[in-house]
Order: sequence, then structure tokens, then C-alpha cells
Amino acid sequence: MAKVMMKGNEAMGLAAIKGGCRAFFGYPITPQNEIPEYLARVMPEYGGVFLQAESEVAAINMIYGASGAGVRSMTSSSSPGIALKQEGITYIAGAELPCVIINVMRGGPGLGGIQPSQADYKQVTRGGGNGDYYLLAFAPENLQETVNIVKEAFDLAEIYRNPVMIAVDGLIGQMMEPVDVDMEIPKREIPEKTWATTGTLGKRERNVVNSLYLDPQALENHSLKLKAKYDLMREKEQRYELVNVDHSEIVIVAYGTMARICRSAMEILNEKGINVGLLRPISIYPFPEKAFAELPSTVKGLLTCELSTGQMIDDVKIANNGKLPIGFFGRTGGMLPEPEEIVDAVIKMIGGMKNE
Amino acid sequence: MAKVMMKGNEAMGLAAIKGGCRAFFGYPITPQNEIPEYLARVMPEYGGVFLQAESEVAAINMIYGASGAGVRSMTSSSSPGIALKQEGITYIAGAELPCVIINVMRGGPGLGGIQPSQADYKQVTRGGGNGDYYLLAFAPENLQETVNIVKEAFDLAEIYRNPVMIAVDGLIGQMMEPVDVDMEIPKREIPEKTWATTGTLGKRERNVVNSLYLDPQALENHSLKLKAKYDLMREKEQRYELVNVDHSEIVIVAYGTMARICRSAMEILNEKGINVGLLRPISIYPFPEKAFAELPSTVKGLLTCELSTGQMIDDVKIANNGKLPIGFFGRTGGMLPEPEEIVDAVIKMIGGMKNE
Amino acid sequence: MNSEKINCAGFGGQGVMLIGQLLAYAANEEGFNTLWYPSYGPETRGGTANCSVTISKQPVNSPVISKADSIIIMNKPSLDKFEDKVRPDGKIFINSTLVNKKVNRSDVEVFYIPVNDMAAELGNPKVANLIMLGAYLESTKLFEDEVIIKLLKKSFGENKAHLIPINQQALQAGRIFIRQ
Amino acid sequence: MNSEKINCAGFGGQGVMLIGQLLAYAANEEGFNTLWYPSYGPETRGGTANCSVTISKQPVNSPVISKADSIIIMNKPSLDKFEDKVRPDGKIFINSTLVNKKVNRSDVEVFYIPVNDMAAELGNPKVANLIMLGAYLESTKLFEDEVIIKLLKKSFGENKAHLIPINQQALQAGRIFIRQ
Amino acid sequence: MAKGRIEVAVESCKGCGLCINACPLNLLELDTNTLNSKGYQPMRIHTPDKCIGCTFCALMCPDVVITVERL
Amino acid sequence: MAKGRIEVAVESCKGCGLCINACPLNLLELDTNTLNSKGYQPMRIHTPDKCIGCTFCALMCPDVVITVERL
Amino acid sequence: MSNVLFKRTEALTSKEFSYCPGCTHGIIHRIVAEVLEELNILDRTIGVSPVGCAVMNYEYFNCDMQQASHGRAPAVATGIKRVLPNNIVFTYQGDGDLASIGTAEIVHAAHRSENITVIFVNNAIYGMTGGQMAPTTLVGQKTTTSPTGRDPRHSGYPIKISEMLATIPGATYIERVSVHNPQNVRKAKQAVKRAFEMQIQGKGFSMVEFVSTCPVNWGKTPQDALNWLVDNMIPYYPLGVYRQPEAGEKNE
Amino acid sequence: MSNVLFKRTEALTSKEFSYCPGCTHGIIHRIVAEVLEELNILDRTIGVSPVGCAVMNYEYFNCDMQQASHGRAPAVATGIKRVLPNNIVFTYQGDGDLASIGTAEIVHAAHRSENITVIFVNNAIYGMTGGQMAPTTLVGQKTTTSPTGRDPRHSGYPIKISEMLATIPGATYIERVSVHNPQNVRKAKQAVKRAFEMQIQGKGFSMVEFVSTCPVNWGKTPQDALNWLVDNMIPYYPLGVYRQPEAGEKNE
Ligand SMILES: Cc1ncc(C[n+]2csc(CCOP(=O)(O)OP(=O)(O)O)c2C)c(N)n1
Ligand SMILES: Cc1ncc(C[n+]2csc(CCOP(=O)(O)OP(=O)(O)O)c2C)c(N)n1
Ligand code: SF4
Ligand code: SF4
Ligand code: SF4
Ligand code: SF4
Ligand code: SF4
Ligand code: SF4
Ligand SMILES: [Mg+2]
Ligand SMILES: [Mg+2]
Repeated sequence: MAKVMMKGNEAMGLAAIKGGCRAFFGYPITPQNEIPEYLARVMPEYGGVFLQAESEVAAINMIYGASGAGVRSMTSSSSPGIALKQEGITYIAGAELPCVIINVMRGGPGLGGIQPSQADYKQVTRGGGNGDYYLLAFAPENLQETVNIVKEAFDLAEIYRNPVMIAVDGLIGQMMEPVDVDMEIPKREIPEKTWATTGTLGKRERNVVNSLYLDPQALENHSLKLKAKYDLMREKEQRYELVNVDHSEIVIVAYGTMARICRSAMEILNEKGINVGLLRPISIYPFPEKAFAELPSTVKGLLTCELSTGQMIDDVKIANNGKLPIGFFGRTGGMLPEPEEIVDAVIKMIGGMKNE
Repeated sequence: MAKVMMKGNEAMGLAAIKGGCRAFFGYPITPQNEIPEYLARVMPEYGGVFLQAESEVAAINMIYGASGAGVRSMTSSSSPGIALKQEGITYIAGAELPCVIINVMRGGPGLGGIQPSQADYKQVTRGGGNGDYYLLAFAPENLQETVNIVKEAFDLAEIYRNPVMIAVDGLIGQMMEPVDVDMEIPKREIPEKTWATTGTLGKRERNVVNSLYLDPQALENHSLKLKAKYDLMREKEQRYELVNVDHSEIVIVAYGTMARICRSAMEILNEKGINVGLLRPISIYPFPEKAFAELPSTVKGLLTCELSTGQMIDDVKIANNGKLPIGFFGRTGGMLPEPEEIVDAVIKMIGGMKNE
Repeated sequence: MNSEKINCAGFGGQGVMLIGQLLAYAANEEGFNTLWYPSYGPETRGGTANCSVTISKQPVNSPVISKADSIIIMNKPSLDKFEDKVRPDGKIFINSTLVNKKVNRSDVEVFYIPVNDMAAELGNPKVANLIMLGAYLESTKLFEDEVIIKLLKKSFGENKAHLIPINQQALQAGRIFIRQ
Repeated sequence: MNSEKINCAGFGGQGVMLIGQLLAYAANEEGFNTLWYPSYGPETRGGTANCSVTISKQPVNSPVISKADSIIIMNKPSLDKFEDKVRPDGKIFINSTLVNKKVNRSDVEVFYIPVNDMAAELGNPKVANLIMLGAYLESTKLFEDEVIIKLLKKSFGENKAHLIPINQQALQAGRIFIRQ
Repeated sequence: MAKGRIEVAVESCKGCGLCINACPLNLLELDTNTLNSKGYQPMRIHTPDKCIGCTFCALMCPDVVITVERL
Repeated sequence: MAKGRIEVAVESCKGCGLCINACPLNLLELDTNTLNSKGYQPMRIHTPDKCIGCTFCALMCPDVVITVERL
Repeated sequence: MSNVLFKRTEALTSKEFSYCPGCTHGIIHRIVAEVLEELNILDRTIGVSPVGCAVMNYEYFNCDMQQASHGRAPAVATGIKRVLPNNIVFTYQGDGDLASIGTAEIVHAAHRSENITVIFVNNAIYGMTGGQMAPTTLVGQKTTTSPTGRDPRHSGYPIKISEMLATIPGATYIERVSVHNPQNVRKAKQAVKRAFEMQIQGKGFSMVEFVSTCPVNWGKTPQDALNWLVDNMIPYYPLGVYRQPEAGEKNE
Repeated sequence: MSNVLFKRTEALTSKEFSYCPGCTHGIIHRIVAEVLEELNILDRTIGVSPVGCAVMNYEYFNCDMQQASHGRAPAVATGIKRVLPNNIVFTYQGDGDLASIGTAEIVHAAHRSENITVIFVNNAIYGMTGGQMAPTTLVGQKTTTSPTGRDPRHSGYPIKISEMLATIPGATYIERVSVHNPQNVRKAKQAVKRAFEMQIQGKGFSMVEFVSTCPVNWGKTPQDALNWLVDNMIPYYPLGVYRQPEAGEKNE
């Protein structure tokens, strides 16, 4: 199919429907409002449920109910709204329910601002709920990738019985780009939802959706079961793109809109004869540690670039494990750097390394 | 003063009052209930405010109001209750208000269980709210240390104008130990609260408590100001204890109740002639990276021990920066290991290192 | 053209977003890569609204436009804000009905087009933005009017089909102004 | 004594927590390091309640008692749960009124004390726990009754001061039972 | 003479006594000689002959341990 | 003749027109020849002589840009 | 052959309740279960457990169950019912759960007239956490967080949830009942049945509020607790129907 | 010399409002500010800003202000008032803020009879976020999330907050007003004055609900919006006093 121009938020809404989503519960917040607004219009055509909840807290708990009832469901919000969902999210992870959560990130902390940001990296990848759990989390950089990942997310959520978060900065939500929402995604075997509470109809044992284990040994066993799942994700779901890393002295680590800006910076650097690579995490949980192992020995330093004061850099440090020096460039609060700023940061880093 | 036997939760309540706390807002949750129950009885004697809020969300927002009005205030909760407070906490951090938050940790994720746990390490140290912010976070191991830190926390919160979280596992909240609540704490210069909203009384410009910065440049400036504060914390507030690290081959990294269990394990190991050290983080944000620099070159490996499936280990990896091999031992869900289990883990780790 | 980066700015309600969107849609129709991106949020209320469009034969990387090739300025505050953001030898298209100021820079090509007055003449004050678009298209030779009209037809649907001719006239009026 | 680790277990309402607390308070009074720690939460409802006490000349490290020196068992489910948790040569104190089972192990010293019956004889069924405490203290020679009575006086206050004598008798009854 | 008969799942009874108060004929009591494995003195009927099978005891039993039959 | 006089902070007026409807004497209108720096056509009084100083216009002005004086 | 007049309903599992002796939660469970059985809807019912003493009732009701986070059972039920409109969905919630932390969720379930049934157990206290004050705690009542008794100058007067929800147009059926004696137990069951019938008929939001006891945290024997309930709770929380649909209507 | 009949109150800062042309938020701000000035309490007042179009009114009211998270203004105000009982504390909240996400907080501020004053601006829509449906959106009203008009079968009937809160014993004073013409503006100011007087006298929770407009998201001119309000909002949300203390009492 030909690519059509769509706004990021609307494309995510449509992608969800194409991914089988038939229940959306959300609450208004800028800059993601076009997701619910789009689904309010379109979901009824697909026989699905659109409901505006009374709050983010209610919305995520409606997701718990609907997912528990076996229906592919999604909520979306933006930074402070995601903070409010944390208890609901840890419940969903604890009860091993699939669902998709979109975070169209804006500046923080607190009410912050409404301009694009990546300052929720830790909120997304470390969880803000209690207990030993993780979300499968993706941070695409353009609308085609976003749409594909939203669609896949519903499969992955069911395969792992775990919430999947898609974290995009506000710019990706607000921008328009050509996109093909019908692009094929990998076919996966989806396990039957034998656990869903749909009424026994006298045909099976009753199902219980639950995260409570009063016996500590039972809770430990449950946690270890979850951990095995996260370990499997780590093994199977690391996604990343390596661009031009061969023969590069410096590799930029960046995702989402920041990665795009870095690509433009790389072009400028290339013109200046400076060969710079890009390691672009697509999954941010699991963090693509494997990508770091693939870096050639020509690489002498990593420059982490984020739309935050430095959050992913912790994961870079862990993946790098002391091997290479790590630099940082960040803008935050909704400020988007011009590619030239990154050019400068790279040149400065090279200079610093030379002086050492 | 002679030490008196107090239950951990009650000792924290009294310590708060001794630290100048005059407003408590909270909501019941096991295993921290004795904190509000104690303060319901005792706070009125000190002319302070005790109020049970309608929810954790309301409680943390009452704290915002009371702290913003210049009064030393505290809330306490346990794991899922802290998850609900995340939005409120990022607001408090964003508005640069001081306050103290106690998390008496229980097993998770979700409703989980009510037995002691350290599985909120990431919830506590990474925040679960949006944006670039951190809490100053402490994780004491016994009641005397807990009481001292609770008292200091009110000073530190005002010095940094930042929320301070004290994270103890449920056991510390529930146990009784001898404690001197009047032990001296360091005297610090406390800045005047010129920012508090107490009514202008016609005497000063009006004050505004706020975390909204619609102009991205203003929000970035604000975030950088916050970051400078966190950098200062990193420099000044790293706290830790090093036990018997000289001549040790293995150093255990553990905090809270887990550290105590490890101490018992160290005694057993010592009897077996195995010299093991302990690096005990007391501040968990900032993580005591300095302690790792102090380790002697005899140390050949680190064993991270946690009451979780492995959360602090990320900070250990960052601090270690690839220098030493890192092992892990964890119990979770409310399971407390016997010292012998740690002994075994240490011996296994030594064996593994020998075989390499 | 290898690539063209445009900023459009004006009051909310002047239709600057539409100018940008039409350019982006047209670019997609014509097989270019493109990215449209609005400033958004409450500051659009009363203040200025603006959007950026990148059109390129290569994949679009940075959505952020450091230096635009062209800027379209529908009101005075926008000129103040964007004057510096156009590259040397770039183009500035100014709604001279509302902007009674001249551009300070001498390294750019400036077009002063009284689009509000012209729209009033055409009998529909709302098409000022289409006049501006026509002027821009004429100057840059980016797309033909047909592409734009096709897109408008699609978006207007049957309900608003009667508005097509006036929009067509508006585009033309803009082109004619530039040609003269 | 260098260190003593005790588990007390029974039904909620049998006063096992109090036994443990009195031991811990007494230890503090007598200048020992000590740590008391309850099992807590809803499972105490109806089920068994228990607590652990460590008393030591050294600082108390692990609050977790792997192998207790002594266990105090007030009901049958608690015996099943804790029988294995005492060290070889340790002591088990059993409320034989409610526990009609014998201990399987032969490497421990066991005391069967019908504390409920004895309390009934004393005329107050609620002091069964204090009889047990008396027995324990007599056997381990840990503290004198005076320390315990002083603590009880403080905690009872004036309202309940009249209960001191019966508690004193209970402690004594427990001691006498062991001596015999 | 009895019109009804009750059966009590003694091991599950918690000795709360609500049934005792509910019985219009005052036929029920706690069995002070027994302690079930949960530690409760379970309910017993002291005069089974008089039971009229009104089910009041069962309606009030929070632990649903009483069965009532018509004789 | 006028009993009242109004003053409008023209640069702050948003041309909403609520004052126009509120004036019992219909003295107010939007100044279609002017555009303030915010891009609005501000309100003006076309017949100041008739103003009775009733303050209705000011009471309805959401941007509090009208001052009314008694003459 | 003898005839069974009363036996344990099969809508309850065989698992013993974890409630304290004499706690009326048990009676209420039985009533709800019997209604599910009698209306023949058990096999298409999905219940939602609260956080509170009844947290584990997913082990007691013999149907599909979801355990909800504290106070959010109405939101969870909404999620279920919206995607499975032909199933029967109920929540079971305490007063801490429903009248405190979950206020927004219950109000908006009623507001949207979610076609669910709510069993609201008001025992004027936080039972599970050990007896803290609830919004429904009576004036003067001592709890662990109102140690000198609830003082209206500090904490206001107890909130009356049925009365409050009855003002909401979407609240189709609301009744307050008690189980302090067999007569009231029977009435209460009728109320629960009517509430579920509303749902079966698609009439929207229904709720039955039980004034209930917490002998342990009230510090009373089970029977004294019932007596206290009659003397103190019922006068402040009068029993009765607070809202019902007018003939033929869905709601207002 | 001439006499000033009306001038901008000094209880407003000189900062221009960011509201859309003709939005009644501005009128309400002025009313509140004038009351603070006239009651001579401005210098001991602490206002609490909501999340909504009025989020930045901490820049408009010329007194100490706190900006609260969405819906939690009553909790923030509670925190302030409890520690500074002699100050005057008010919240200013929209219908998304108060009637949706903040339901629990407003209900419990009323329940505890917090001695604060709430200014509730009900414009039947989420203004700031671009016109989504609110719980107060009228039946049939089109919004971005009810594109075919609010359908009561899907979303229930609009909630009436003043009526609901009036059932709460601790709600001392509740009145609903409108500012669609100068007469009603004057009445509204009287209501706001009475509400703050309640607080000054320590009588507990007071709230004034304004039915208000959102010309931009209603898609109407400012005057048409006021007319629509008179024709549609007021009939469903009748103006008047919903609760006031009986002589001499604090509350029920
Ligand atoms: C978010 C959260 N807050 C608090 C708790 C702790 N908690 C468990 S049960 C409960 C309330 C119980 O009271 P109620 O709803 O009245 O039920 P009852 O036990 O009285 O039947 C609370 C506050 C929790 N588990 N989760
Ligand atoms: C936690 C959270 N959720 C959602 C939002 C987004 N948001 C901003 S304003 C608003 C509601 C505005 O509606 P209302 O309260 O009616 O005020 P109005 O703008 O209509 O005056 C919302 C949902 C937010 N900032 N924070
Ligand atoms: S059935 Fe009636 S008469 Fe028989 S024991 Fe029960 S309550 Fe008494
Ligand atoms: S009501 Fe039931 S549980 Fe209580 S005593 Fe009677 S039979 Fe036993
Ligand atoms: S004061 Fe009265 S008469 Fe004068 S302009 Fe204003 S509304 Fe009209
Ligand atoms: S009401 Fe005020 S803002 Fe509106 S037109 Fe009149 S003066 Fe201008
Ligand atoms: S604590 Fe109270 S409500 Fe909970 S089970 Fe026990 S008696 Fe019932
Ligand atoms: S969006 Fe609506 S409520 Fe908000 S300022 Fe504009 S008109 Fe007023
Ligand atoms: Mg309760
Ligand atoms: Mg609104």
C-alpha cells in the first residue's frame, strides 16, 4: 500500500486497531490527545470499546479488567499521567496480563511542560511501581517504525503476558510523516488465553486474575517466574540499529527523535571528514547490550545523546562495563538541539580524548 | 539517655517529631501502620497535625500543600502505596519542596505480599515519576541508624529543597530494638524558607509554589538547576560503611536487613577462615560510588546481596565500572535468607573465581 | 530541488498549519520524503502558531529545522521570532497586510504580499493562507496547483466542495502576485 | 549466657507476642543487646502467631533465627511448624494442655507444661503465657521475676495494677513446675 | 418430635456464637469441652429434639458450616 | 450629557464582544479598523456621550480591561 | 427420606473463609453466592475482589474472579463489563476501599451507569490493616487512628455513600441492608437479588450497601458487635431503598 | 474631580490573562479577586491553582499561590489549611479537574469539612486539552471524545456536583451561579463573598460552582456561548443555594 500522511498520534491509534486492539481506556493529556480522539471516532467502526476514564488511575485499572477478560487493550498518556498509572502497571505485571501502554513523553518533572522530551527513560525502563518487574519497552524513531512496533506490541504482550510500553517523545506524537499502516509484521505464534476471566460457562475450571501471594515462598516463586520471563526477553527482544559504526572512532548512542537529530549531525560530520557511528536502541527494556558487543575495536568512545539531563546513560554504562569512555550530550525540558550542537559535542569529545 | 525498646515504626514516628515534623498525612497500609497510629496519638501533644487522608494520592498532595506552607511534613506508606504517590513526588521535586517520605517495603509486584522486601530499590532510587529528578534516599540497617536518619532527613530536605525518602524493609518497621531517640545528629545551617506560601501579610512579594514551565528554555534551566543539586548531593551525601574490607578477597554489597544477615554470614565465614568484607550503602541515592574507589586491591570480587531479584546490582555495576566480577545473591517476596545461604553464595563465588 | 525546509508562522486561526500540511501532503503525493511538525500546546492560544515542513529526496532525519530555506510569516510577532531562522539566500514570504515592518536582513529574498487585503478583494477573508501558499509555490516552483486542489477536494468532501473554486482563485492570486 | 535465640508461637490471642516482648524488654533492662521481631499480617488472623527474640552480649546482626536455642510452643500447629527450627541440644517448651503430641526429636530437651490447666487452677485463664514464661526463665535462668514484674507494672499502669499479683503467681507456678 | 436436624462442620466452626443467639429455641451452645484444630470451641446443639428446622442458625453462620434438614 | 466615561486598555482587549452585548445603551462596538498587537480588533465606544456609567460592560469584560468613571 | 432445608451453596468453593470469628463478611459472601446460584448466572459471572479483609474472596466465590487494586474495583469491573457486556460482573468492596480511596471510581461507575453490581460492605473501619478510622467511622468511635474517638471537628461527620450516590442520575438501584438477624439476612438477600436482576435486565448501576461488623477491631464479641451495629450504625445509616428505577426506565 | 466606578482590582496582578477571547474564566477571576480585596484577606490568602486552562492563575491572583497536580487542589488546600489554620485558603478548579480526576479529593474535603473555599468552574468540557468530554458534558454535546454527541447509554447522564456534595454533612455552603449577564455576575460575587465569609467564620467547607463557557471548544462566539449556556446548561444545572448552615451551626 502507498504511504499516507498521518499524525503520529493518529497513526498509533490506527496501528493499535490493526494490531487487534479492541478496547481503549484513557484520559486526556497533551501531547497525546489525538490518540483517544482518533479512537473515539474510529474504534466503534471496528466494534471495539472506547471509553474515556475519570482519571489515569481508573484507565489503567480498566485495562487490567479488560485485559484480564482476554481482550487486547491499550491506554495512552503522557509523563505525569504515566506516573499515576504506576500502581496499576505493577498490578498488571504482577498478574501477568498483556496490554499496551503508550507514553508520549513531555518535559518534567511535575507538571513540567508539554514539549517533547525523553526524560521519562527511567520511569519507563525501571518502572515506578513496587516489586521485581519490568515492562517490555520500545522507543521508535519514526512513524513507520512506531506503527510497526505498536502492532507487534499486542503480540509480544500476549506472548510474554506482560505489559508493553511504547515511549515516544511528543514530537513523534505530533508530527506527520508518510506511513504504511498495513506493512507486514513478523507472524508469531500467540498462545491461547486460557487464563482469561470470561465466565467459566461450565466448561472449565474458574480463572483468577491476581497478584497477591501472602505466602512469601509463593511470592518468591512467582517473582522468579517473572524474572525468567525478563531473562528471556533480554535474550530475545533486544532491538537496535547500528549505523556506520565500522571504522568510526566515536559512536553516538541515541534513540527516538534524538537519534534522528544525530543522524543529521552525522551527515555534517561526514562532510567534515569525521566518521561517526550510531548505536540506536529500539528496545529500551531490554536494553540492547548485545549491540555494544558488536562494536568494532576502532571505536574509541561513546557519546550518549538524550533529551534529558542523562538517564539512558546508566544503561550505557552498564552495557559498556568500563570498556570505553562515555560522553554525554543532553537537552531537556522540551528543548530540541540543532544537529550542529551534536556536531560540536562530538568534536569536543574527540578533542578531549586526544588530549588524554 | 538510656536506650529504650521501640518498634521500628513507632521509633520512626517519634524520630520524625524530634526532627521537627509537625504535619503527617498518610493512609493505612501494612507493614507501616504503626507510624500513623503512633502519630495519631502523639502528634497532638506536640501541637502538630495528624490527618489520615482519603488515599495515598491525597496524602502526598497534602504534603505538597503543607511543605509549601513551610511546615516540616512527612508521609509514610509501603510499596504499592508509594507507587500511587509517584505523581505527587515528582511534583514536590519539581516545585523544590522539602519533605520526608518513609517507604516500609513489602513484597511485590502489584499487591504482592506484606513480608519484608527490598524490591522497591528502583522505585525509590530512579523515581517512578516523570522527568529529570531524584530523591535523596537512605536505607538504614538498624533502629538507631534509622532514627538518626529520619531526624536528619528533615534538615537535609530543607537544605536541598528536595524530598528525602527513607526506605526500610518491613522487618525494620516491625521489629523492636533498643534505641536512643535523642542521640545528637549533626548540626547544619538550615536556610530560611523564604519561598513558603504563608500569606504575604503585606510584608513581602508573593510566593508561588509551582512546577510548571511552559517555556522549554525555562524548563531546561530549571532542570539544570535541579541537576546541579543532585550533583552536589552526589558529592556531599554519599554515605556508606566499609566493614572488614582490608585483606578481603570478596566484598559483599548489601544494605538494610540484608546487610545484617550478611554480617552474621561474615562471622560464620570468618570462623571458616574466609575473610569477607562488607560495603554497606546507607545512602542509596546518591549511590556511594566513592566506597568502591576505597576498596583495596586485594578485593577480587563483589557479591551483591539483596532482598529482591536484583535491583541495586545495576548501581553496583555502574560504580564498579567493569573492574571486578560481580556476583549476585537474592531472596525476594518476603523470604529472608538464613546467614548460611549467604555463606554458601560466597563460597560458591570464590570457587567460581578460582576455576576461571 | 533536493530538499526544502519551511517554517510557517502566524496567529492561531490564520491557517498557517494548513499551509504546512498541504505542502507535506503534496510532497508525499509527489513521492518525496516529508515531515510536518507543529508547535503545539496552550501557548498557541492567542500567541503565535507555527509549523515546520521538511521535504526531501533523501529520508528526513532531524525534524528540527536549524535554518529554514523559506519562512512564511503571517503576522508581526512571527517575523520577530523567525527572521533569524532562515538561511542566507533563503526566502521570506510576508503577509504585508498585517506586518508593517520590513525585514532587517539583506542576505535573503523577501516577498511582501498583502494576503489579507487580497483575500478581502476575493470576497473571502479566510483564503489569505491559500494566497500565501500560491505565492510560495510560484516562487519555489515546488508543486502545481492541481496537486493542492486534489488534496483540498479530498479533505473538504462533498459538504464543502463549493469552496474549491475560491481556493483555486486564491492560489492563482498568490501566483500572479509573485509573477508580477 | 553469651546469646539466646527464642521463637514463641501459638494462636493469636494466646499472648505469645507478649512473652517475646517481655524477654526483649528485660534483656534491654539488663544491658543486653536484643531484637524482637513478630510475624505480622493477616495470616495471624485465626492462624498461628509467632515472634523471634534474640538476646546477646554482642550487637545483634541477623534478625533471622536459623536455629533457635529455645522455642515456646503454645498450640499444635506451631509445634508442627517450629519443631525443626530448634538447634540440637536446644529446648522446647510445650503447652501440653493444647498440644497432645510428643516431640519427635531426641536431640533436644523438651518440657511439657500444661499451662492452660495451670492457669485455670490459678483462676485466670489469661495468664497461661506468664506461666510459660516462668517455666522458660526457670529453665534458662535468664532473668529474675522482679525484672518481669517491674516491666509489667510499667505497662499495666494504675488501671491494671490489681493484676500484678496473679501474674506474679503465674511466673512462680511456671518456675515451680520446672523445678519439680 | 424434632422437625429439623442440623449438622455442624465442627472443624470449620469458629465458635463465634452468632448461631446461638439466632436460634429461637435456644438450642445451641459452644462445646466448652472441645477445641477444634483451629483452636476454637465449636458449636453444638444441646437439645436436638426440639429443633424446628427454621434455619435461622444457618442463616446467621458467617462460616456457612451448618446444614439443616427437614425430618 | 454623559454620566459615565469608560476607558479601554486597547492593547489588552481581545475583541470578544461581551461588553458590547452587556451595554444597555448599545454604545459599544469592535473597532474594525484597528488590530492590536495581539491580532484582535479592540472594542471602542461609538457614542461616549450617552454612557451612563452603569459598569455593565466592565462587569462582563473577561480581561478586566475597562475602567468606568462617574462624571 | 430427609429434605435439605439449608446447605452450603455450590457458588462458594469449599475453601474456608479467613475471616475472624463472627465477622459478617461471611454472611454476605453466602448471600451473594446464593443469589448467583439461584439466578443461574454463576457460570457467566466475573467477580472483582477488593483490597481489604475480603481481598482473598477470589478463593471463595466459585466463579471467575479478578483481584483489583485498592479502591479500583469499579474501574476493573468497568473494563471487564465493557468488553464482555453479556457477562455478569460484580465488585465486592469494603468502606475503606469504596468510600475512601475508591471514591472517584465508584462515583464514576455510577455516573456512567456501568451495568455492574456493587456489594458494599460498610463496617465503619479498616478491618484488614488493623482498625484505622474510615470515612464511615461513627462520631466518637475509637480506632487506632482516632484514639480518642472520631471528632467531627477534626475529621468531619461520617459520609453516607448510598445517600450520596443516589443523587447521581446513572445510579439505577441502591439499597442499604443489614444482616444482624435472620429476618434482615433474608431482606438483604432480596436486595442483592434485585440488584443482580437490574444488571441482567441491562438497567445500569446497582449497589447494595451492607452495614456490617468488625468484631475484632471494634473490640467486641461477635454478638455484641451486632448489637452495637443495631444501636449505633443503623440509626446513622438507615436501611432502605435509596434509589430504584421508575417503571420501564433505564435510569433518569 | 471624577469618581471611579469600576477599576481593575489590585487583587489581580497586572499580568494579562492567557484565556481565549470571551472566556468566562476571566470574569470569575475578577470576582474572586475583588472579594479577596473587599474582605481584606488578600495578604493572608493562599490560592491553589488547578491543572486546566486556569493552571497559570498563580500569575494572576495577587497573593501567595500553589499550583496543584490535576484534581488534587482540595488535598493541597487541606495540607495548607491544616498547618496554617488562620490563613485563608481557596482552590480554583475546572470540571475535568474537580468532577473527574479529583472526585475523591473534593468529596473528602467536603466530608472532613475542610475550612476552605472552592471555586468550581464548570464549562462542561476539558478546555485546556482541546475539548474532550467531561463528566459534566451535556447529553448530545459534541466533543473531541464524544464526536457524535454525548450518548447517555455510553457515558451516562452528566454529573451534578453541587447536588451530590450537598448530601455530605460537612459541606457547609454550596451555591451554583452563572456569569452570563451583569445581574448574574453581581449575584455570583455575593455567593463568593458568602463562601469566603463562611471560611473566615470557621464554618467549614464552602464551594461556589460557576456554570461557565468555553467558546473555543464549544465552537461558538463568546456571546453565542453565553446564550447556549443560558439555554442548555442552566436548565440542567439549576442556579441556587444547595446547602447553607442553619443558624448558629457549624454544619449538620
Ligand atoms: C494502595 C493501597 N493502599 C493501602 C493498602 C492497605 N490496605 C489493605 S486493606 C485496606 C483497607 C481495608 O478496609 P476496608 O476497605 O474497609 O475493608 P475491611 O477490611 O474493613 O473489610 C488498606 C488500606 C493497600 N493494600 N493498597
Ligand atoms: C495527571 C494529569 N492528567 C491529565 C492532564 C492533562 N490536562 C491538563 S488540563 C486538563 C483538564 C482541563 O479541564 P478542566 O478541568 O475542565 O479545565 P478547563 O480547561 O476546562 O478550564 C487535563 C486533563 C494533566 N496535566 N495531568
Ligand atoms: S434450625 Fe432453627 S431451631 Fe434448629 S437449631 Fe437452627 S435455629 Fe435452632
Ligand atoms: S455461627 Fe457458625 S461459626 Fe459461629 S459458632 Fe455457630 S456454627 Fe460456629
Ligand atoms: S458603563 Fe454602561 S453605558 Fe457606559 S459603556 Fe459601559 S455598559 Fe455602556
Ligand atoms: S469585553 Fe473586554 S476584552 Fe471583550 S471586547 Fe469588550 S473590552 Fe475587549
Ligand atoms: S478484621 Fe474485622 S472485618 Fe476483617 S475479618 Fe476480622 S472481623 Fe472481619
Ligand atoms: S479553551 Fe475554553 S476554557 Fe480554556 S481559555 Fe479557551 S475558551 Fe476558556
Ligand atoms: Mg471496612
Ligand atoms: Mg472544563
